[in-house]
Amino acid sequence: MSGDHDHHPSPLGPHDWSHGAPHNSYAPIVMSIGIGLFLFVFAGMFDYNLELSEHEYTGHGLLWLFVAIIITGLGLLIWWRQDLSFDGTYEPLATGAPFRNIQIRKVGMFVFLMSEMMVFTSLFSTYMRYRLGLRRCDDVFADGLFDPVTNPTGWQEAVPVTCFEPASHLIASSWWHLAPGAINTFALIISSFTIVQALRYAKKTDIDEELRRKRVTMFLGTTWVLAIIFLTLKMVEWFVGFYIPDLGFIHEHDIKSLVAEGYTIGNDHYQHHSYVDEATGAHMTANIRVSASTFYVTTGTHGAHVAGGIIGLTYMTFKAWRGGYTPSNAVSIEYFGLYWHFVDLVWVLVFPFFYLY
Amino acid sequence: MRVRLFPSLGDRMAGITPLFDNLWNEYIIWSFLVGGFTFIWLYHHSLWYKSEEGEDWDNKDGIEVGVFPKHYDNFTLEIAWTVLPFFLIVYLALISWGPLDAIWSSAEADGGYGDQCASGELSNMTWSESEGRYVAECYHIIYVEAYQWGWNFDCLEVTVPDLCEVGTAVIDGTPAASLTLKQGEVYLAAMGSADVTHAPWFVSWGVKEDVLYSQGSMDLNGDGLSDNLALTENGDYALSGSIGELGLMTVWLPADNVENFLLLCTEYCGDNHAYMLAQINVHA
Amino acid sequence: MNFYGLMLLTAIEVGAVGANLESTAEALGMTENGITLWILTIIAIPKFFMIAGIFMHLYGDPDSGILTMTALFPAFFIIIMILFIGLTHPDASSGLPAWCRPGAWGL
Amino acid sequence: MKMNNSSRAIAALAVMAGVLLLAPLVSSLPTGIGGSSIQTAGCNCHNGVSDSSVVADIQGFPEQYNASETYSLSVSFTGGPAQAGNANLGGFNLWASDGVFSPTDGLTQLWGGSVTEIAHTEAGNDYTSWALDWTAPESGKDVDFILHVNSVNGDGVQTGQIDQWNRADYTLQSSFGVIGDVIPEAPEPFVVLATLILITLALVAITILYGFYRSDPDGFSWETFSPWIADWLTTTDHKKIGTLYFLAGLFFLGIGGIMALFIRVQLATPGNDFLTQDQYNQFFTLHGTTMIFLAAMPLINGFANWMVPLQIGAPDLAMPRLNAMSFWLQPVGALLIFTGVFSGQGADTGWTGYAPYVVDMVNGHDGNTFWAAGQIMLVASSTLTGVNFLTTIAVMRAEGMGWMQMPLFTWSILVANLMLFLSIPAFGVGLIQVYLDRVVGTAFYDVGAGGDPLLWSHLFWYFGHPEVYVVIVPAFGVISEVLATSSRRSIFGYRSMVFAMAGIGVVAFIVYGHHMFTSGMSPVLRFVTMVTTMLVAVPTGIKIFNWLKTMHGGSLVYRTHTLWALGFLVTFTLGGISGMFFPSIAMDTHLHESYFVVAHFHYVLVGGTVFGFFAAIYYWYPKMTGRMMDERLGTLHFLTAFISYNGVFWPMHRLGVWGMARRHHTYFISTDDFSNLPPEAADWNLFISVSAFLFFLSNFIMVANMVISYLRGSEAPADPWGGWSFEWMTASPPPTPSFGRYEDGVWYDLPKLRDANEHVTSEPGRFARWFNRLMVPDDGNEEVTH
Repeated sequence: MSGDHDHHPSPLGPHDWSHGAPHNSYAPIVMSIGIGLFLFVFAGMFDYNLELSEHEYTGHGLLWLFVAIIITGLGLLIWWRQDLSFDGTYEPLATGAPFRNIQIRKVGMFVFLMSEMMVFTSLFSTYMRYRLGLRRCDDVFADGLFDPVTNPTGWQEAVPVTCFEPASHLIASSWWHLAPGAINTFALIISSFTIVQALRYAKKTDIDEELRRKRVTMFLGTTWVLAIIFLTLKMVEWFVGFYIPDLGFIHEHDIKSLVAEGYTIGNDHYQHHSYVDEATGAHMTANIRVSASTFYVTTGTHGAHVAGGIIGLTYMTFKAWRGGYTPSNAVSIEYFGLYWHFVDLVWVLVFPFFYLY
Repeated sequence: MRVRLFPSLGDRMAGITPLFDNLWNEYIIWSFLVGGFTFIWLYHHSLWYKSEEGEDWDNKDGIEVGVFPKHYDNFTLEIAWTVLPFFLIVYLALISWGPLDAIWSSAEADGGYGDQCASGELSNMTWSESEGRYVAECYHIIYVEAYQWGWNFDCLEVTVPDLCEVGTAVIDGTPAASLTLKQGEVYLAAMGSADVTHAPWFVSWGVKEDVLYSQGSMDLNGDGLSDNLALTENGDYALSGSIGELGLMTVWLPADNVENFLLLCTEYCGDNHAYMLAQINVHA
Repeated sequence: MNFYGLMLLTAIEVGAVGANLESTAEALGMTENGITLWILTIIAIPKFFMIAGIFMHLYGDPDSGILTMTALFPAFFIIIMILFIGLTHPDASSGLPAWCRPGAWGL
Repeated sequence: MKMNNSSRAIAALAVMAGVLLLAPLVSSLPTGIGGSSIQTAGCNCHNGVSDSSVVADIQGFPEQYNASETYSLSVSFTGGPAQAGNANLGGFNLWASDGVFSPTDGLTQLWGGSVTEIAHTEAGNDYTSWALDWTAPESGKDVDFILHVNSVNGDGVQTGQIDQWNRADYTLQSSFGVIGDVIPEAPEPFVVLATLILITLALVAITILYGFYRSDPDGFSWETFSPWIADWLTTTDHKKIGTLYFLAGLFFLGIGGIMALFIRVQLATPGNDFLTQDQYNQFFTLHGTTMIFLAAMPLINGFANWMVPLQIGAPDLAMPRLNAMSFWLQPVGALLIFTGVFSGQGADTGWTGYAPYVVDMVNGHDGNTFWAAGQIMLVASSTLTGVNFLTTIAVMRAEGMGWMQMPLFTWSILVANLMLFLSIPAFGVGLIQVYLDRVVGTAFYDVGAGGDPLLWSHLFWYFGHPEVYVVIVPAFGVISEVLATSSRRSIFGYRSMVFAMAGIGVVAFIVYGHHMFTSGMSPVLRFVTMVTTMLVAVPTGIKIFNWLKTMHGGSLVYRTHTLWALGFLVTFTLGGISGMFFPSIAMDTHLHESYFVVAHFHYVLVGGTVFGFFAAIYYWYPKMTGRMMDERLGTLHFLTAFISYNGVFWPMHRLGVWGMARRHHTYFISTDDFSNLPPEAADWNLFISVSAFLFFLSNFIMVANMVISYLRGSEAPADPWGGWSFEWMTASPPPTPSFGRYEDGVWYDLPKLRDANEHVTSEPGRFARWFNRLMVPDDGNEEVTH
């Protein structure tokens, strides 16, 4: 910006870190506008059909959605461009007790994680309330087929029951259904490991710069790839499904996605393959909209955190590739790592309670 | 006995049901005492210790920029105004706790109103001085359903028209439901909602309770009625299950005075919220 | 080391769900679902500590102590939320236990 | 280089203008945002495009309609594939902007749950003309009609000559004079509101321009203006962001006040129809949301941004760029919240947004979606603010300033942010659930699918109750500073003040259930929250008594901020006492959702928070601008505002006990047929409305005072009032950075706090030794290899 101020680098360009805290930046205002526009346009992309009581995707304003994403992305680019020149010069330490001598940004990251804990606690509370408050579909099915005399509380063909149907009933029903989730668990753990390795190499002072650059880039890149694998498998599990041909030692499997199995937020007559009365062949149908909503939104929020991590990793890999990480600013990787481990930690809870139990 | 501390105010405060009159009076007394104490102190100090800008003043606590001033405290005093209000709070909590049994008694647990009345039986509600509340031999169950934007009543098994009658009234130029009850009887209103959350406010009895839209309030079996109700053999309606099973909200209605008041909705429920009215009549 | 431990524990988790525990459950007088839940919960705890302690450096560094305290700070609020929101059953009108009825204390 | 600056500024303004332009765009649909699909896309079930061969017609319209008169209309069409012998012939949909349709036979039916939309029934499918009645509205507005007809081939599938549809629009004017009087066109409240907002914005813009002009009268040109405005848009300086927050907060305080005035005009007399119910519902919703989230919170953040770094002797906040981010999320979020209003489809749920009404797609307004979306952005903003302030206060205190030497305002901001930060995720998650329920159709609050409306109440109040303490606790901090400084003493019982504040902060999370005593919540929880709510009175009482004792033996100087602090003590004590009535469940069943509640929370939120911040404005204005405020105008402001304020809210207590319900479009005075409110209630309501106008106007004295003092106030010294904390050490206004110099990675000349107390050094106790071991030792700076 104006050259008459030494300490006044451009609000768009790289920062002059040797002069203390960040200076002006266009990133906040641009990103805010982008996010607001996104929420606005996204809400308009669905119509509520009064007759069917259903939400329909209309695609109105898809162009504007891209505009919103681009504006947000521009804001991020400005932010990154200002950060790219960060070489560890301005890394203040805390002064007061109890955090004395700890880097300020590290404390900030832990404080942020406190808020994240509350986010996931809220989601888990929602899940617990519904899971414990509604009857399990299993139990309803166990009541048996309705009969006005012998079994007046039973279920009836073609009358959907409102009950809680955990996704795990479908997912944990076979190894193949569970496979994407299980692989994802390993992918996340491995990625936690690789980010630790990236930090280790970035901190090493006894290796030459080129080697450090390569190693850090490699490990950050691996983490990025694993995160992408995570989201891809999630899409496969939710929407796509997969097919295993007959390989001799493995039999043919056509694994349908959750959506194809009917496990959707709009399904009020869901039918699990086991809900068939053996004697009469009658099917029990269930309204699983609440169950599916809790499942998709909780695991989806976790997925959104992974996606956020991918965005961060993209930039960090780029910075590492440019040789931006040195032992003096390797702590940046550590702070991102904290977030990334936290996402892993949440998965440690989400996986057993949403996928397995 | 309804004791009113401030008769001129009290007659207007018809809203507080007699069960809670004493509570209200007690709170008013303590409010005056605490408020008076605080305000006398406040006015005394703010006038007594007044000084003018520029006047000389005694820097008792060593106030100086960049220096944390001397502590000004007195442990005994601070403990005193922690503990004394605490005792007052404990006392107020205890007296507020008492009447809870009268609100929370449900049909399943005896709450001083006996059991459900047999057909035609009377409650014979009386004021119990020792318990500080109304007691009765039995109670009647009636059904209240809220919808956007109005009320439906049903007398259920209370078939004697003298005890409970449902009709219509014209309020402010618009027709609305009316419910006629008998003085000296206790009613348990089982309440459901047909759409969103509503809350009937029985102003003269000082009670309100949210009614939640629930599975039972829907018409899943397709008989044109909310599933809370079922048709009995003699053509009347009855609850299709126990109140607890149906997840209905309940509220006690001790009809103590002959009066005629409006039933308002007090949980915001949409466009016509303010005009969601019904009329409650209590006859002798 | 930590890493291999985590992999192993996850493998056990997946195995526990797939395995047929009907007979074990019967022997212990529990349902199969219940026993699975117990196994999953018990395994989740060491996994949690391994990630938080070792990957997130909440164990062994000079700043580990105070940062662990920071991370544990919301514990109270989490417990409140789980108790008040997650575990209160919505059906309400008749669920008051005897001990908090004034009548139980002569009031 | 200069050209660059201006182009950037233009680009930034253009983007903002673009976003602003989007808002009216959505209102061009007849039913507002989204609308029903038939209104926007025509009969989408039949064909994508309309066809001119179908001609729609309505017979029976008068030249001009008479108010409340019923007209028989006949809708018909000609052309298209409809011809005798088809199984079906066609259908229609008629929408009117006002009035009431009623079907006359089995061939037509009301449509979409609305009396302003009518369509054919299944039986009506076999006709090409239909008869129906339309009753004109009472007002004199023009009524728009939109008619869609379709002509079908009757085979149910699109073979042969495909189904066709068309649309016709009509506008019907009202006739005046027929019913006796000439009724002028009723003022459209939204237009009035929009006008007022635009005028306010214009005034703000003029003030900004004038401020810029005053800063350098000679250099007034675009070349100097564009970097100046760009600097404000991109700043990360805590003082500038504080000023931005502050201006935004005052702006929305005014907007919220205007909406309150609309409400009061409506309630001035019983049975008033100044606002329709629909408008009334939107106004009280927006009033609550605006005041809490867009006025109180930014004002708090404004002072926190300004004062916290100054008070703890830090050069800036810990993360300045995040700080800018949390500011800019707010105006954009505000824009989203207000988006619905001008299309007539603003949020209408109350600020609590109770489920399941908030996800009601039929009766609830489309604006509810944007209300949730805007709030999500505010949640994000608050989270970032929380991270920033908690970190800053924990790690950047000046040397010598332990936790127990922090100024009380900083303590209050710490406690408030901690509460906000830990509770707002629950609200955020609830809002995301509502947003998704409304947009993509998840079923969190769909009772039909097993959703639980109480879940929202829980998530909302888990946040909502700490939130109301969040807005009051900073006012506690301000009053502590102001009273101590004005009495020229240190605050009485500093330590118990801190513990009381922290106690309030922790208990806030347990008491939230008292908002749901009558909501069918678990009785155990009701009992627990009843007892804990009563306990809140203890720490609050400690604070009040400590403030009173602070004056003891001091030499109290009456300045404007002292007056406001004393006024705060009066109103807050009254509000606190009336608050004691609610935890008593037996009384709460009557008082809940009545005007007694309205009176109570306005006593604590206006009499507490707003008065506290008025005190703060008079107290810190000299520090922020370098100019003294006018004391005479200040005293006048206090007297007028304090009296009219009590005139507004004191009578509401009694109205509530009488039985006047909150959030009601009107109220009912007893008649011979029924009893409700006594006749005096109408007089009191009129009195309240008049007082409300006086209260609103009296605050302009302060605005005028601020502007006048900024222009011609006398120069302020560094420490005009005689306070002790660090903010009085720097110049007025403070330089940038506020303290110290940064050179080669090190800060120099940061302030150090001395302590007038003699500290008795004693062996640390067991707990202190344990805690000290947790901390990083001074020589442990070297990172251990991992």
